[in-house]
Amino acid sequence: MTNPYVPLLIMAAVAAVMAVGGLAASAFIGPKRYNRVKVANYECGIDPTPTAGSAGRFPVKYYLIAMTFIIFDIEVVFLYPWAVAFSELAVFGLVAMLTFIALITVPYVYEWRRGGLEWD
Amino acid sequence: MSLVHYLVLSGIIFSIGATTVLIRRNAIIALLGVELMLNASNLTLVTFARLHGDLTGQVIAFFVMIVAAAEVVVGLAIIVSIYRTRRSASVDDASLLKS
Amino acid sequence: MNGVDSMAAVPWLTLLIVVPLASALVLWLVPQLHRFARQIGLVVSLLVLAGAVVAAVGAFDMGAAGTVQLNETYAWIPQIGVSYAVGVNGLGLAMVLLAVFLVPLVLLAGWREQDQPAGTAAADRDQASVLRRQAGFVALILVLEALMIGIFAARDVFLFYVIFEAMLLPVYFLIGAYGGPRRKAAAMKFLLYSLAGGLIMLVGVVALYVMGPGGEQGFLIDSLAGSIQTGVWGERLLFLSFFIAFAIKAPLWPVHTWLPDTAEQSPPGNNVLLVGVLDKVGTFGMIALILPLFPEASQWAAPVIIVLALISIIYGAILAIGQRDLMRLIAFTSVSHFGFIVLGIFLREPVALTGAMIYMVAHGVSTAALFLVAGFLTQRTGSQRIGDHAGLQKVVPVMAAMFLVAGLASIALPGLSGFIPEYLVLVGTFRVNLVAGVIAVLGVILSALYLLLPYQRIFAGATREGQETVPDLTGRERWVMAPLVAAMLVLGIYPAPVLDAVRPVAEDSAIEQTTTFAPAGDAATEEADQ
Amino acid sequence: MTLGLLPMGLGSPAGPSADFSNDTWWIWIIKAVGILVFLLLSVLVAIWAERKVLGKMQTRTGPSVHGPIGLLQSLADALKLMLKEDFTLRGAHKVLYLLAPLLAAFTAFMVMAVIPFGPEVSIFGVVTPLQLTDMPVAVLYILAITALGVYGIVLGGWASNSPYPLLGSVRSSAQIISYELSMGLSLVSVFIVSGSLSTSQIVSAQSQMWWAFALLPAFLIYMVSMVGEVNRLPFDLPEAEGELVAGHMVEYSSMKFAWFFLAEYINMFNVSAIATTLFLGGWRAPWPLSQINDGMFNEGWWPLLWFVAKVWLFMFFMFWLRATLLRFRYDQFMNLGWKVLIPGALAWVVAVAILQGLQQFYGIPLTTVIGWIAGVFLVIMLVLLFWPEKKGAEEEDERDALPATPGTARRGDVLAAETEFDPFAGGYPVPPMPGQKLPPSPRQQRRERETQLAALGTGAPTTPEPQKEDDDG
Amino acid sequence: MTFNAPEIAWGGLTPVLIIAGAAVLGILVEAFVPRGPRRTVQIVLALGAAAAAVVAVAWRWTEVQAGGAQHLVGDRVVEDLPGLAAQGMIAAVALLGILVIADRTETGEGSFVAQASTRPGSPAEADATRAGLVQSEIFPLTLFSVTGMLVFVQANDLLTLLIGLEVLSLPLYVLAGTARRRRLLSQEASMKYFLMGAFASAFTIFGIALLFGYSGTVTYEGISQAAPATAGLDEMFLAGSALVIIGLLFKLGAAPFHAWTPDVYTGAPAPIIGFMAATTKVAAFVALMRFVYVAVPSMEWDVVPFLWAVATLTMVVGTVVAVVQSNIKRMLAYSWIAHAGFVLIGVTALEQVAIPAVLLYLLTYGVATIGTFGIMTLVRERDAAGNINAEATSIEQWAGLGKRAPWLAVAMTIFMLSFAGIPLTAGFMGKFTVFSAGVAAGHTWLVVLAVIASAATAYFYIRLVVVMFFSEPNSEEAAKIAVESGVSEVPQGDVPTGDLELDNLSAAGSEAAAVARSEAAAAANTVSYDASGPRNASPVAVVASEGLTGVAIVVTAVATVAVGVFPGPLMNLLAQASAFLP
Repeated sequence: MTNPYVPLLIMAAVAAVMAVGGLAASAFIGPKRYNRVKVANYECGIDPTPTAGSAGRFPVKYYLIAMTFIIFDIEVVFLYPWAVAFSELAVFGLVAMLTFIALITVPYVYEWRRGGLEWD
Repeated sequence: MSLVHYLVLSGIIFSIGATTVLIRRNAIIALLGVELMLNASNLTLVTFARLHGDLTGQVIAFFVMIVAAAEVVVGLAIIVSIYRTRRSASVDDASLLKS
Repeated sequence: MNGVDSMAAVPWLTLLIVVPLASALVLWLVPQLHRFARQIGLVVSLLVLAGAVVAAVGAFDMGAAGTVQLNETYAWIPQIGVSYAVGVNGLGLAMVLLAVFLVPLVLLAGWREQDQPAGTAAADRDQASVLRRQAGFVALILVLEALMIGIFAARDVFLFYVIFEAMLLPVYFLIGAYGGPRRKAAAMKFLLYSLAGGLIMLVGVVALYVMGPGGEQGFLIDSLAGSIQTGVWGERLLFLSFFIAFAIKAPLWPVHTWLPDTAEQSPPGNNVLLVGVLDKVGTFGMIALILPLFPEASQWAAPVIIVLALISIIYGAILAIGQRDLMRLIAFTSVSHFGFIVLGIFLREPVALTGAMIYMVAHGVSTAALFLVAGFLTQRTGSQRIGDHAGLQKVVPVMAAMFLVAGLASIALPGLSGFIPEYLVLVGTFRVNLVAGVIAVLGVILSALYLLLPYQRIFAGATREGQETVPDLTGRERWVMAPLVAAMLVLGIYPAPVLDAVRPVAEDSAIEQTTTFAPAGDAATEEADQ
Repeated sequence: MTLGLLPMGLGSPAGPSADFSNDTWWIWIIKAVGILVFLLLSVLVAIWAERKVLGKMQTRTGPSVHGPIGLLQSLADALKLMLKEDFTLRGAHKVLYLLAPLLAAFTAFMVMAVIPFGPEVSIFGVVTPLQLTDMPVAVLYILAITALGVYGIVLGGWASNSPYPLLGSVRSSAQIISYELSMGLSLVSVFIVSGSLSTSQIVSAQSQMWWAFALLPAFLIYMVSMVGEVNRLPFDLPEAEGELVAGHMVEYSSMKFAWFFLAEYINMFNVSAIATTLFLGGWRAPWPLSQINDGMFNEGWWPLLWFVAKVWLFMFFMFWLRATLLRFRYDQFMNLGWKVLIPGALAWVVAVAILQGLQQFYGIPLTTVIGWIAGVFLVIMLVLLFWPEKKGAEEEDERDALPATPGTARRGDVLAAETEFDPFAGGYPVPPMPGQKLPPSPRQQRRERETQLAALGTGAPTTPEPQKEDDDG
Repeated sequence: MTFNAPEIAWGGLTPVLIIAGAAVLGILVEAFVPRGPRRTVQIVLALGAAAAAVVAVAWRWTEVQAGGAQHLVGDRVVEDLPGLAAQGMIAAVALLGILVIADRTETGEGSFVAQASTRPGSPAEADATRAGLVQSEIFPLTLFSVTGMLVFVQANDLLTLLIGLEVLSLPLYVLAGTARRRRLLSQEASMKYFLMGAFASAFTIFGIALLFGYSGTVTYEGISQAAPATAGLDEMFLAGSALVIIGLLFKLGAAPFHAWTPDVYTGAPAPIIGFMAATTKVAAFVALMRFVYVAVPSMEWDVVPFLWAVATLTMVVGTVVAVVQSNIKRMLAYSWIAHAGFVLIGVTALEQVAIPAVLLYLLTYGVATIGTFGIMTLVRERDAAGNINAEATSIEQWAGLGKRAPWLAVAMTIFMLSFAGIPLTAGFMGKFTVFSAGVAAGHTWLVVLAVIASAATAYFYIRLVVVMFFSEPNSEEAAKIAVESGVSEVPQGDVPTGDLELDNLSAAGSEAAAVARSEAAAAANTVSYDASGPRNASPVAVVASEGLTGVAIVVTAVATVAVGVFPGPLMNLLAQASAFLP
């Protein structure tokens, strides 16, 4: 069997050409009429608030989501190989994974109960 | 492309990560440096797993990912809390402990 | 079973150790007893003295003074071969007796010393804290007594080391809590020196453990002697580790510098025990540990040590002459005296060794007397500086007399305690090495200067203004001095008991050397001769 | 039927079942370009179709001017976008600003590479499956690429250095990571029963039974999270027009905007295709058709038709949703993801694993297990039926203990009932919290007074009567 | 490709399971038990688990004595006597540590912040404090950390080592940031600890990767067998071992990987440091020894000189820097570094007798550390208004403690003497045995260096004793400090001061002070001055423990003395633990 990733590379190349080509084409075709207002931030037409430095900040709540996400992402990372090898790992795998899920559930329950999953 | 290349690559990435931790003062960047180091380790592990025809390396890579994730969670929590206090994530700004 | 046997069956040494220790503990734990701390201390120390005398007379076979008697051996930490093994030979007994003899005197001498607290804080100015200070003082002295007995009786190197280190603490607290204005620094200096010495010794102890015979009693001096598995240099290094510790303790030039500073700041009572007894641990250790354990190495090092000892003698004497502080002066005289003792020990000559042993006892008594008198004096005048006193002879004749007697004993006036040991050491020295003998004699001459000059300055001449009303020794103080003077006289006129006790020990040690290491011994002697 | 749940359960983890051994480089290029063309065309059609469908559902025409029944409308839009001025925002992070749309489009294109469009066909004499490639970890690849797509949105919003895009990107990333979890979890049961992560293998595992039926809960969860993943209504918070204008795309124009827009629609196709592959039997013909003529419709080019039809089924479903549902509030949306979908998916995985385990490792037939479960369930229900109801479950929450400071009141706080409503809490006009009563507006008060005056005919104020019916206008 | 489920000897995992189960249970307790009894439940749970773990270890000990060492999970985890000894020590010390952690002292507030998530100085923090919230998560976190340690010492496989390392470290990073007072410092400590820890574990992981690449396996036995077989890749093996060892050395705080130690010791809450310092070291040293003894014995000629260098540097750095510290916590931190150097001597001995020696040293150190930091939680700063603040960490502040709290001072003295290695304390026995192992291995020069260093360490330990017993608190200075702190710092908590142990406030005085405090900080200054007189102007207060810390201090002090005087039974016990299961 040939390496299945080679077609993927070809696909990637084609997709990249497409994506870059589209941008390049529009850059060539499109008009160039510079305007100070045009390149200013859009804030519903009012004068943009001056933003300091590079960019605004992600709110803290976002990090909370990210952290919780990571925990479950890890779970998924382990679940996939196990699911694929479910038959082979047999009872041992099943019990181990149930334990694992239970252990992941504990902090989930904790977070829920303690208001970590309240969004507002 | 021989396996050595992968090792060299991972060595380079590891060094970049380590350098980042050592010279960048922003805690989050430093954390990223650590992540880079971990990823270099993962690359090494997977390469060797391939070399030895032994999945152990890949399994360890899984665990390293877990470790990385756990570290990110804990580290991010710590850094966010300190950031909220000081409005800065710089390691140097947090220097009350310098003697 | 006859009387002696039943007497010997009593664990005398353990009793002597436990009684003061337990009393100290009780005293410390029960605040209600603080009011009677001094009385309790005195009673206990007298009891211990009585016990020691009874043991010495009743249980100790003076005929076999060369052997270790009153033995008690219990397993302590069998895992590393440590046992609680105590027992004394003639020398040990003499030292134990010296210690228990001095403790009641120290307590008595310091009877009023803690009446005025040294602290400045308001909290200290109440009665309870004064009582607490008194109780603390007594308790520490008692603990020290127990440890002194323990260390002179220890037959186990580990036990010896443990007590060696543990002894630092009471002394340290005595200096730190009851000393002069710069007591903290002095205490620290004392502690660091001693600790450094002790830790160097620890290396030796550790090495002994590793290289020794092992077994459940591997740390007994008897098991160790002659069975240390090590090469020539190993033995020499081991020797050094012990010797440095003892030299610091002794104190031998050039590691003596802690003694003057400590003595200057330390309370007189503590000085008595520190210089009179504790420092003898160094020389005692040389005799009891170094000579039997590292015979070859001690021969190897003997020339250097003899030189050091001679330097000590001369250096101590010269510096003593230049001192302005009375306590420092006495401390430096002790450096000189310790030079004699170490000289006697490392000449490896039975007569000199006997002399050194008696010297230890005699010096203990005379220095104790000197420190006590100096303490009485400085307590009255509030100054330790020699120059602050003058012409006190007329004001305090008894004190002057006491000082003179003690001083003369110290500089080995015939008929007083110092003479016989110094004579024996000198005789031994001349037998071995003429040059060394000459230098040592030089030290004797200098000693006359360093004691007579201060006497002259303090007591002779016109009385200094303001010192006309200095009171003479009180009854209590005279009672303190009387036994000391008696002891000095007895040792000077009739030293036979002590001589009998230590001579076998000295001969044993000396014989041991000559028999075991005869060839090397000759070579070393030749070296020393040159 | 129930017993047929696990046809492929046994055996070792399977790799791709499709055979790519005949493929050559030009076949790959043909397939790759084909996928690209298919996607672009589909998007054009989809945009038109969406507008048409929405139009019909809202009883209006939708696009009708360009081309027959307005078919060329999207093409015209696309051309217009291409001809627009392409500018770079001042203050933007140049590289990332440019990279973001590229990334979005690129990742969108890439997903289809491992989707099986059909069985083996002959292309210019080469027998090859209608699938660019497949690998043992194909689904993982899809998830990875999708995850990468988030960067397009996040970076786009961030690099613009502008408030609306930033908010949009934050919301978007929060949303996507929240829904990715339930999506990923819902797939686990598929893998358990298929025994593979390879798409072609998963499709062939569904030859007897579509997982959509056997694993219905997982399918439902996937459907919901799929909509969440692609930021469609009712989950289109990142680009909620009313709030954020267009979210991360606000500061983009011309082709950059087009790529974002395109990526969004392609992603719709992607998730639909994944759903088709994993749950609806992929390219396999639906049941009655699959039986015709010994599976004639499962061979040759026919399956392409079924596949496209199924994908469009999902597309229509999404159009339909858009026409039907309102946008969720942020907290409702997150609650749905975190408190319903994730635990649901998790519980489902556990259930499937246990059932499968019992059946596979202990030989206990599924019917028996389900019978037992039903029995236990029945008993529990009976008990609950006669259980005395508990009076008001007490909520114990960490912040109950915190004394409420005005203006920081939060949902669920009991304080709301007794605190006075402050219309300008925190300096901004705010609506009343649950339990707080809105005081009558000044205008209403005036009107009340006027009516009373009118009713009494005097100027003397008397006890005010509660007014209810006078402001129904 | 078939999968063989590993044999799991569940019995051997009992201690780990107990602690881990209790930790998980603790999380559930957090989630479901109402706030009122929550803290009590957590304390009972944590203490019970630690005690049960001790019992379980004892049971396993007898089992292993009878049945021999065994592999527990495949060959990833081994159960042998050194590992069990370490587990027992960790569990026992953790038990004591939890006692200290649980104690809130009579001020009613522990060393831990009410809500770690609140911003220091924010209204939310004040709210949380006023509401008396308790961050009772510290107990499960502690238990998780203990879980990691228990695994760490039994790890026979680099992967298990890694897992143990992380499980033990991560909770500690968080715990370090939970101090109630000086929160900025605490957070900073937490961040530094985390960054350095993550950095070090990255090294470990890379080392693991290299070792795996070299030997194709990650079990210690496998690595040791592969070592002589594979030629030409020695550099990789060397680098891998070195990196793994570096990661472990970091945990130990051995120089030059010690940079985090002083900061963390200074910033983290005292009970946590006590717990951490005592237990982590046991875990890390045993793991290090197992790695060095079992996995890379063939590298002796490369590893041992490396460890020599580290030990030397560690001793020198620790000692020299500690001498100039005036902050007790920092002093203890550097002194620990020096201790780590001493223990490393035992590790470098590469002899089986070194194992019990190192264990003994670690136990004695750990016990004394718990006690020391237990005492530190009781000696607090006080502002002029009488509010009890953070721990008094400046050495000057401890002046006169011997008079005001003689028992505490005595206990502290015992611990300091034990640290200094004075005979008749446990620390001496530890030093003695470790040095013996060093000499037996022929590293006499290292021992000599260590002895010199420990003479120097004795200096600063004894200095604290001097300060406690022989120094008078400088009243004028103290008053000045009190005034300044009172003016500059608005009292944070509203702690009742009337019930301080050695506080002679009259009832009226305390009332007056309380009233004044509620009115204005400035007014409080004057009133409390008038009421309590100059003696209370001292900036240091000794608060009484709720009992738990007291128990811990008494137990540790008694144990320190008892082991010092009669080390026999303990040494007998540990002497059995003289062989890793290879």
